[in-house]
Amino acid sequence: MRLSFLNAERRTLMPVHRSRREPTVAELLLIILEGAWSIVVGLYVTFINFWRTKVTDRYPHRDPALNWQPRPGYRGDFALITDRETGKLRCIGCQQCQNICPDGCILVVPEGKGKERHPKEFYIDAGLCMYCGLCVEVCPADALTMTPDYETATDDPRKLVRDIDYLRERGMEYDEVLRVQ
Amino acid sequence: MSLLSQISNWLRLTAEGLCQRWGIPLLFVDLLAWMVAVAVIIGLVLLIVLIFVYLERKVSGYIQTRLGPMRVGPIGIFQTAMDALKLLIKEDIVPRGADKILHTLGPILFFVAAMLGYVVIPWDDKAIIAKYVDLNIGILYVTAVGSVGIIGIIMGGWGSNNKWSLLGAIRSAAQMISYEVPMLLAIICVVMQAESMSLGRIVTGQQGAYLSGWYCWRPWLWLPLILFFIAATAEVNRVPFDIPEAESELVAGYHTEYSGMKFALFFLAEYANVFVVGLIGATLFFGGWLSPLGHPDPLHIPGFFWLMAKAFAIVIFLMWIRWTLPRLRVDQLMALAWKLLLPAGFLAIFIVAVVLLYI
Amino acid sequence: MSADQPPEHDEDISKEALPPELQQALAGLITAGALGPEGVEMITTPEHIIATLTALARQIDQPYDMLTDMCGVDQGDELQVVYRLYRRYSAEAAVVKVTVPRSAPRLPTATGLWALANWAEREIADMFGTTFEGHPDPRPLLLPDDFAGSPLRKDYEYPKDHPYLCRDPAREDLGLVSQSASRSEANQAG
Amino acid sequence: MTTETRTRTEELTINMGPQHPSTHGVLRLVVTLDGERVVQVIPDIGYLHSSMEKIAERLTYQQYLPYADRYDYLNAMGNELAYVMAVEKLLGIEPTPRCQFIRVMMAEMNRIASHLVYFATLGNDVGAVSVFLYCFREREAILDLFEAASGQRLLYHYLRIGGLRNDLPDDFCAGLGHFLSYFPSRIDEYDKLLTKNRIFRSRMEGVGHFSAEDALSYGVTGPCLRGCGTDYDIRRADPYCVYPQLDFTVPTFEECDAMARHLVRQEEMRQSVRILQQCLEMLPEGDVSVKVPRRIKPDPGEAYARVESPRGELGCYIVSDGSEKPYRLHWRAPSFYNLQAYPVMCKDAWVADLVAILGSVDIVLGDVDR
Repeated sequence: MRLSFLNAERRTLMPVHRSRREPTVAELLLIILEGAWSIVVGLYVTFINFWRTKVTDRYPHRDPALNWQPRPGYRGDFALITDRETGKLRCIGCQQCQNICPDGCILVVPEGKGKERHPKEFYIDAGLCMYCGLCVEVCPADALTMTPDYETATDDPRKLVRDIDYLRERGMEYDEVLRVQ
Repeated sequence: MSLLSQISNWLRLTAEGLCQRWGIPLLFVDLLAWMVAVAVIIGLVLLIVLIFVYLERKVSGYIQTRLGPMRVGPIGIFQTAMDALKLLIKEDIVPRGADKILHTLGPILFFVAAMLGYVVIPWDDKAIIAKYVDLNIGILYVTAVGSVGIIGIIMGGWGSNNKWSLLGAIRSAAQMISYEVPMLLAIICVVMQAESMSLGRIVTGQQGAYLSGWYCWRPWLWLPLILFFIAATAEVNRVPFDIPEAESELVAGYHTEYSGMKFALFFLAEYANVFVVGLIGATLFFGGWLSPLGHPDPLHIPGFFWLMAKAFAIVIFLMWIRWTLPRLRVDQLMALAWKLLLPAGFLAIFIVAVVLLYI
Repeated sequence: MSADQPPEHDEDISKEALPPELQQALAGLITAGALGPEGVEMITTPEHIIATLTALARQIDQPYDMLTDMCGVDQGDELQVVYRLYRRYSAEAAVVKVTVPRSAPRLPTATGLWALANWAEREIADMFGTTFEGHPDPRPLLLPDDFAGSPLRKDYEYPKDHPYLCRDPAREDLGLVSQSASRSEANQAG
Repeated sequence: MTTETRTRTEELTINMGPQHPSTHGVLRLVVTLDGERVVQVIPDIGYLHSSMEKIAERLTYQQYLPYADRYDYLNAMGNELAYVMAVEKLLGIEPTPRCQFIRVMMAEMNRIASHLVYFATLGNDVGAVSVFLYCFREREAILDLFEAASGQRLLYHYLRIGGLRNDLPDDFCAGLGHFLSYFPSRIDEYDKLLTKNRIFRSRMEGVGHFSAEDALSYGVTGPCLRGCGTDYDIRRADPYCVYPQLDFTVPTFEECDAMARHLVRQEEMRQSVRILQQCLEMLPEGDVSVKVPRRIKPDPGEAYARVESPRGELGCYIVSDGSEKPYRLHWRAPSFYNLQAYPVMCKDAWVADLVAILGSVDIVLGDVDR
């Protein structure tokens, strides 16, 4: 009796069948029993997983506090930090972030000279951004940061362009979080 | 049950009276009664199918350490109903170049064939829809109409004008024809034991103290039991025998090109078939509507409930299997049917015959 | 992007640095050879490339019989193809470089020696416009069939209206926009 | 017989992909079928081509690093490692020992994560859907660790030329230790559920045969090669970082079939756990970065660095012309060459074997097309 579907070839993990010849009736019964046993073992594995703690989250929760919180240092949406004493943006408009950005998604329009220099316009196209964080690392004034906010989906790519007001507001919103880091 | 039969008797008498008064032949009353019963059963089956789909999603979710549907209604119980609704209002697409008639007829035929099986199920003592027709061949009838559905699948697969669909339909045909044989061999064993092809007689033959009379306790019927469930799983295209719609190979098999209502028909009919397998399995081996508490049931729980409970248990076991096992390849599937299950079926018949003759 | 000076390779290297058995096997085939940090490096000509590769692959005692990678480099006037060979599953590399003129980049195929060369050569043909003579299947591999140009050559310019390179119209009217354009725009604005 | 002369069979050409559930991305396979048997398979690639090599020519060395993540997105740390090693070779920089250890840890964690995705997709391909979710559950734990270290979950941009973005956070080692404590038992679970399953074995054994000679000719590396019984692993053959100090074995299986490749990966996960445990014990204190100039301008020359990615030999070849930007950057992509050998493995296969074999080759289309 030939049973090609059983592929009775050698296998180190399961020593039941090693030869390529066709199995005898006794070996065949052994294969069937072993196959049935492997199925029972598989059923047991799924059974214990049935009772395991469920890992999925019911995102988004009605209470935002229950949603998943990223770890410190998470690279999320952008923010410009406002200096507490002066109430002005820390950004000095040096355009280093703009120059290092591999995607070219940052546009800084500075205004003024010397110590007075500050950004008149500050755009980040989050739709192009790949969140590599080079702009934050290069920032000499520690002005540009990334918040833990990961919920940035919108229905229009235009809404993904962050302007200076948006970035300032984000900086205010995440002031405490960013300062702790 | 008595209340139900009283109501039905009263309805019938009223209808007969009305017919006599208006001069309508009495045959019409019978037709009407059957139609009402069919409508009730179809409604019931559709409801149960919805429950099954929900259960499947929950069971699969729990097995995969997910929560499953949770949004619509408490713990998501209305999710399937909403999905069914969504399917009904979706656009019905017929692909370009498709055979429109076959494309439409396929799911209808498949659905009708799936529903026909319910006609002969003994829901309770003497509660069979087709009680006025000769039921000596009930189990034969079930397997016969079960094979009709394949024509619907082939129609759908061919009519879709899609190569994946065609492959799925061909696979399905080959699979159903192959597994019909071992399934019938397994059923023949039970028929030999019960000495009848009537499903009602098969159930009443299993009466005994508590659940001792069920055929699943007779060791010579264990082999047919296993054969029946393997073959029946293959017959309804479930994992590990779901090659006709193997989504990683054939996209979605024969219903690749279906959408909306027609897809819903395929989907519902598949689960209706699974339910038939549960019902027939319970009837053949687990005492059908017989109560495990004794005869008659000391708590007066209707037999309908027991049959449902048994069928649900079987279906949930099939779900458990489905979310555990990989699927077989088409040649392995054929080899399993013809090289292993078929000889095993003959062996089972031989064993049962020997046992019944000499023991 | 301007075509910069090609890196200088073969100023002070000579064939004497190679092991003697290689010198013998490759006599007359290579124009230069050196010992690099990972293994031997050599430069040859298109006529001799197959002979060189065969000699390396068929060496008696320890053949370099594993072609790991093929890579094209635009060297200004010439296109270079780098073959990276290893002694069977070891760390000893042999790097064979061959240059072809930019105007007529033709090379014999190495598919007869290694099956790996098939896709590698098709990729180089896509990207640099080289022709591998005798290649069994010279269709474009990575690029669309109707793509014109050789993208990895230094003088390749993006056709602005090319359908495969179209910009996102939703971003066009923003002023700040995509890719490298923003940098020049920023300079103008600043 | 008139019927026999009239009956005519034809081969069926069918497009598997670019949108097909189990081609693992946008791969198109032009398959010629004779019934259910495969006559010919022609992979058609390029649908995910993203000019990774051309992009490098317009970016500085630091700027290109995030792109290295994106090219084989399941092995981002390994790509970064290859790229960073190549640039460091050009510059002649030697990173600190702590940095080396952390790099090895990251690469090995990414290997586990990548093999988990392999397990998941293979299980899905052969119909065992639950394995998919189990593997992703474990992978999430690794991604959590990556997130703690680098701030991102998939494309990390954690390695830097000459060092790392930052040192490991305080709770990282404890978290990794916890993961390593339960993960081997999870591998046993997959072993029971999938690998030892009779149906799975009959699907995988003897399927996709591919000899060691073919592997040499096609330049197939990684688990596909070790499934042919060849003991070739860059971590052993051409050691980099601190692999010489670590004790691990390179699993090989002789069968040359899909099952052998599968078993290699399963065993590699256990070996990665061993490596990670040793790394946790041996992790030295100290700085993680060395000083590099802000503007990186390597001398003219070239460098080729190769690492063992989960898919095979991953090489990064950089030609420098002395400017801030790479003159030419070339990825030696393991999936690219492994996929080239796929039609050879599909000889005499059934339709269902196509997906099983493709799963066992474990390609990433970002790696194939670059």
